[in-house]
Amino acid sequence: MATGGYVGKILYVNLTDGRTEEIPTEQYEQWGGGHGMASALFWDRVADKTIDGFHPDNLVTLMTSPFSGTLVPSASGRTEVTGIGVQAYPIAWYTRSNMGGRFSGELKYAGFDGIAVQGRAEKPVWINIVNNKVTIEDASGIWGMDTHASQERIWELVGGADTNAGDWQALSTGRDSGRTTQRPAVVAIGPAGENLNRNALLLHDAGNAAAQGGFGAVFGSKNLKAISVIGTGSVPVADPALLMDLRLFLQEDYAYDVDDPILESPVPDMNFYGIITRHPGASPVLWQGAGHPNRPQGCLGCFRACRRRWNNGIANGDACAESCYWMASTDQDDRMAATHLLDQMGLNHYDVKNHDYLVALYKMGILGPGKQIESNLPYEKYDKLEFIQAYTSAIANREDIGADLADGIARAAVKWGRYDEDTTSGLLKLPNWGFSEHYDPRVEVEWSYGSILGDRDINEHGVNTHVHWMPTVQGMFGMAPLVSAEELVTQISNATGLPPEGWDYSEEGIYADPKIAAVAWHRHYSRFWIQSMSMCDTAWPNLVRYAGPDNVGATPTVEPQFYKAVTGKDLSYEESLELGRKIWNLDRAIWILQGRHRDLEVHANYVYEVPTSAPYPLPVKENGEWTYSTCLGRTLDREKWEAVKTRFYELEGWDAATGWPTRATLAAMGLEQVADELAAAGKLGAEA
Amino acid sequence: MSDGIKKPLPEPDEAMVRHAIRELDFAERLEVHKMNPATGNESISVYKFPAAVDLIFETRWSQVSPQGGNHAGIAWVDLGRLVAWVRDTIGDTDFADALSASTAGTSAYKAQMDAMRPVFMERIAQYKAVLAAHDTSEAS
Amino acid sequence: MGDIEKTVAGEATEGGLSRRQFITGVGGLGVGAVIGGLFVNGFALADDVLAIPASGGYLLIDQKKCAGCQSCMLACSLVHYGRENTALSRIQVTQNPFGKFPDDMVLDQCRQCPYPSCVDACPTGAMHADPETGARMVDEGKCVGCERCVNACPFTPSRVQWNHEDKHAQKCDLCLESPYWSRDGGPDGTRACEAVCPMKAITFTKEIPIQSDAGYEVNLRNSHWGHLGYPTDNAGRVVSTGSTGSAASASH
Amino acid sequence: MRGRATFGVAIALAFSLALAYAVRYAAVEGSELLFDSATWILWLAPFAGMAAAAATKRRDPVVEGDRVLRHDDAAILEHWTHGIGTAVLLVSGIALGVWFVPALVGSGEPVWMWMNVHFVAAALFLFGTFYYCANTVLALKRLREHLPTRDAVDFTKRHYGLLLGFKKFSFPPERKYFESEKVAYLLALSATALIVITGLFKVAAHVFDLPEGLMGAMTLTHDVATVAMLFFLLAHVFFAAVLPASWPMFRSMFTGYVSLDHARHEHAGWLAELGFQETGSHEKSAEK
Repeated sequence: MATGGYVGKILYVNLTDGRTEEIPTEQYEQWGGGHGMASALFWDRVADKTIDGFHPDNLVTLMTSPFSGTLVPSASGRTEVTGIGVQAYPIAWYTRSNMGGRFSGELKYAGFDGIAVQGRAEKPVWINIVNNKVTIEDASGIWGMDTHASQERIWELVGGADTNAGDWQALSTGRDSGRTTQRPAVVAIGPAGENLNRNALLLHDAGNAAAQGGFGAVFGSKNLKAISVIGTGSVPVADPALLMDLRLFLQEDYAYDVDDPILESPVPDMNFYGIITRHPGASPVLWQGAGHPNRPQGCLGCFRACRRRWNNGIANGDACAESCYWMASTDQDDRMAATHLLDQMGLNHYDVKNHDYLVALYKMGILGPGKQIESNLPYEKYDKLEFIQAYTSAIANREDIGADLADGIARAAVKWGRYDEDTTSGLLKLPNWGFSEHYDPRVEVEWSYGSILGDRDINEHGVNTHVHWMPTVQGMFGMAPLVSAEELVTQISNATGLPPEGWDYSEEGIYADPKIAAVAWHRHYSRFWIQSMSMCDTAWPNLVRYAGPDNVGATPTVEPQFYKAVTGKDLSYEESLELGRKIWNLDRAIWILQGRHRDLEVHANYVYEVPTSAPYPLPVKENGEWTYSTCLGRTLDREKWEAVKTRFYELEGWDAATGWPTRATLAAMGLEQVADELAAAGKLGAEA
Repeated sequence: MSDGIKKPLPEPDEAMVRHAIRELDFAERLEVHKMNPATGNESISVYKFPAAVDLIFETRWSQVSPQGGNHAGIAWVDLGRLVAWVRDTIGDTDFADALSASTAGTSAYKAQMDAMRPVFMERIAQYKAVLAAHDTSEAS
Repeated sequence: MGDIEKTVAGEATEGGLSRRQFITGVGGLGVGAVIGGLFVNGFALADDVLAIPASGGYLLIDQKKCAGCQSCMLACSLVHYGRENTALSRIQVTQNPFGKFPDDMVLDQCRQCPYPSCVDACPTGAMHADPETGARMVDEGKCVGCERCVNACPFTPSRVQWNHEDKHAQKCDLCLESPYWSRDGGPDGTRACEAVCPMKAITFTKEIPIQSDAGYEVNLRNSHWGHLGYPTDNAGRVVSTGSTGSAASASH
Repeated sequence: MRGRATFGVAIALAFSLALAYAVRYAAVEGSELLFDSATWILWLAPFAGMAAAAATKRRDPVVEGDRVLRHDDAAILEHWTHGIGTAVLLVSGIALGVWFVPALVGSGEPVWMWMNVHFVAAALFLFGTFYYCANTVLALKRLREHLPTRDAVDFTKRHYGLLLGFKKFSFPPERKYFESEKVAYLLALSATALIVITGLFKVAAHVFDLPEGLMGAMTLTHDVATVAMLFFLLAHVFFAAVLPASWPMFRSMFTGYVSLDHARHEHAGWLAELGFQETGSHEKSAEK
């Protein structure tokens, strides 16, 4: 039993009959939190796991972790979202997404470790949570509003603190219900979610989005416009003094010193270099402070503050991918306006980013007025704000070609009869499950293997930052790498407990056993520490330290220390990986019931047929020597990938023929019940 | 260049400039790789010369400044392909020659960009002059 | 039964008068004493208020440098109460996610006023200035929960709060009494919020700062901050990060 | 009769005036607290109570025709000042938040208003309590009749058993106060003592600089005693006012009298103490 971290209960809401229920957190404590608890809840409460994501029985959860709302750095503010998605192609897997901000903290201050929503309301509603009190409110006045307006309206209704006065606000009449200066933390959907777009997201505050998976549409299908939480309760901490000490130790030894940085960008106002230094505000990488006075902005309890808040109030908090939504224009104001609109409409950049694909089809004479693919958007103005605004609104409102794109780029391409050709030529890069390419699937293989063996583009930057970006950025500036390839893989090897060859990206390395072990480690570490303990993937794992006396990262010693300080429970690094493996297997069981089979785990054709054409630095071991290679002209080999799959399945204890876990494997992790359900469905892996 | 003395580029004629800054077809596009940690390497298709300048040097055709524009990331383009594109697609041989000469002896990508930038700026200035002389408002 | 009656009656008659005199005396004297004592109190209280020493120091926050992560709030609650609760933090960060920099955020820390209305307002002396450090703080046991201090604070939001979980008033004590803080707190030690701020937007001074209704004037942004593309001027309006950035910005 | 009526009206009037004043004070003067600005009234109250007692002439119970004087005016004054004071103290105290129980009132003005109500009630309570104590000291037999005898436990069981309808209990003749009432009386006495002592310390803290630890203990004790007092009051109100069987006595707490029949049935022992004989008693008492 934990003596800290949890606040004791998980909220279950059934929108069909308006019934709410408080599930004791203890029942699911063994899963740690976040994704682990969510998958266990899903397994217990969704009888038929083969249902469609739009089905009322689909269970969508917003989960916190023991770290939520505490001082554990870059782990306090993130919320894990799970449920059957609607985005992945060909099958919309049970999936996950995650958002930053402060929702998870506020949810715990309001008395809940998580929220699980099932059913479908008759008319639009929003869920209002104030200090343990849950009410289902009529959303008729909010339905139709964009994601920003919806939140502002709910702030008024719940009565958050006045915008700039920030006066104390009582949450109920009794003075012992406490007072707060904070606004309610609201997660809302926009028009895209209401219109059941498969690329609709959940937005919280400004720029915090749970986008991949299409959870906005899942909310929409439940007639759920928003969830608002605010509370004045406390989150218990097992060893407060230790938590404070650990936080300061990590911050003082590993964070960017804004007043006197050890490592600073060679060029001023260049976020690009922040990939290495991790300086505040580095994430909206293509945007600058120049001409836009701004501040860095961090999620609750974060010590990196990767976002920014601007003097025009446009695209506040938009860090990461959405800041690259539209690059055909180099006018930063226009770029920001486009991203701002994307947020307001509630669209997932990672799916709708493919407007350049449409422009290509337009240029090819395939798409346009009176063309094979009919569309009347102003494609000739593809580099003008007018175009991107028309395009974005069209998708959100299912107008013009948006009617097709609202079902996601993959399904749209299939409908147009172009999917096979264009994902083979690489004109449309959807390497796995219809998700747009993120990191090169042909060379950075933890990413592409992990994605195809999972449910979505994994989006975990912890390793990628070091193996790819450090040498890339340094090289582009004509500077030597901060650490040699050999030093780098040695450090990562020490931090992960895997052989250095696990980080060899050479033609041979990516198919070798150490790499397969590295991929497994990546899945297990992420499932527990990133997705279940809600640690931010841009800060964790902490593998290498460039600015310090040595290059030693904080992983793997500090994670279990934080866990101990907050929960009071002992958990070794090995045990944490084992727990991650258990969660990973539970997820896989759900996918298998949904139809997952070895035969499906194959990337899009271009990954095997179109060679890389731009430098992509990664450490490689060639002739016994570690170097950074540009990895040009690389493709993935189909046969070798099949062999990798076989060995990966064997390593995980799955049936090599099907990719299904065996009873022995599941039983060893205490998942007999899961084995039974798989057996009942005739989908239990055969023992080797 | 071999003698180390920089020769000014010959004046371009209007027809060539107009041809150079035209909207290109799909087959004529230039692939530029936008490198950023949020989305990895994104290949962006460029359909006109000004856009290429914008992307590669992160500046704006209408606001060409010697220092180049902002520093908001790196757009990588294969230099060989760039020069060939300028020569064949844009159709400006003198410019292409000057570009390939300018990068001699450089290796780091940013160094090559810095070497090519003045050549680009000089040529763009000439383009603008020609267009201005014929009282057009192509620029923007 | 009869015997009871006898004894009762007897006492009543014999001791009655003397007891009555006693009671009368006590009653009368008491009334006199209380009324007399009134004046004494009046003077005593007045002196207490004037005798408040200055605080040993003041927290300074650069509102334009803050990233709004609220780590200071989490640290405050943690070191004082051993639990995480932004409602129990003595420093408050309130922000509008959609706001325009620099007006998107307000930071409210106790100013340790030279003439603390909160101390003045306290009826029991629970709210007091620490004799050694001058930190304005609460003797929780003495607090009768009248919240006059909460009301007396001239700032919005009030820098004094009602601790709804432990039932007493609370305010910033510069970490003087912070049971879960392994470093020394107080004006001569380290303050948890100051130590934890990843943006180094909180600092401490022993000099009484220039005070305005908006707060203390403070700019903690140096050239390294400017190098990241953030404004370093007092108004927070100008980003000077080399000609290149400015050139581009000129076009907007 | 007229005398008692005047008493009652006077008390009620004074009390409601004081309440109105307290509420208005809080509303108008904002955070002004009577506990702070009028502390002296609380110091005065006990002495005033004692002084009043010194000036009071008590009447002993006596049979008057078909009725029996049970409580004289002083007793009624004692009882209601103490009783109403207690009730209002409990209500206002609980509203302000007692022990671990969350407060019912919101921050700011509601707090000040209820604290002032608490103040007025405290003044009344102290007056009543000390008036009673002084009176008792002046006539110890009144204390005696309140103290339980060795029959207490058994009687108490029987008494409440009967009130709650267990017919199997039979009853020996009771005196003025049921043994059950005597037990309750002790509880009330101790709770009252604790509340008065700790309360006065809390009042003192408004004037003197008392150590934090001591005050912490005082506050806790005050709250715990409050909870005890709450239970006593509820039980007392139930058995002495709610249950039909108790109505005659409840009435007597206003009128002072119980009917002779009632006394015969319920307090045979008491009647005996008053030297009442069935035969010719009427004439005897009439001569007085």
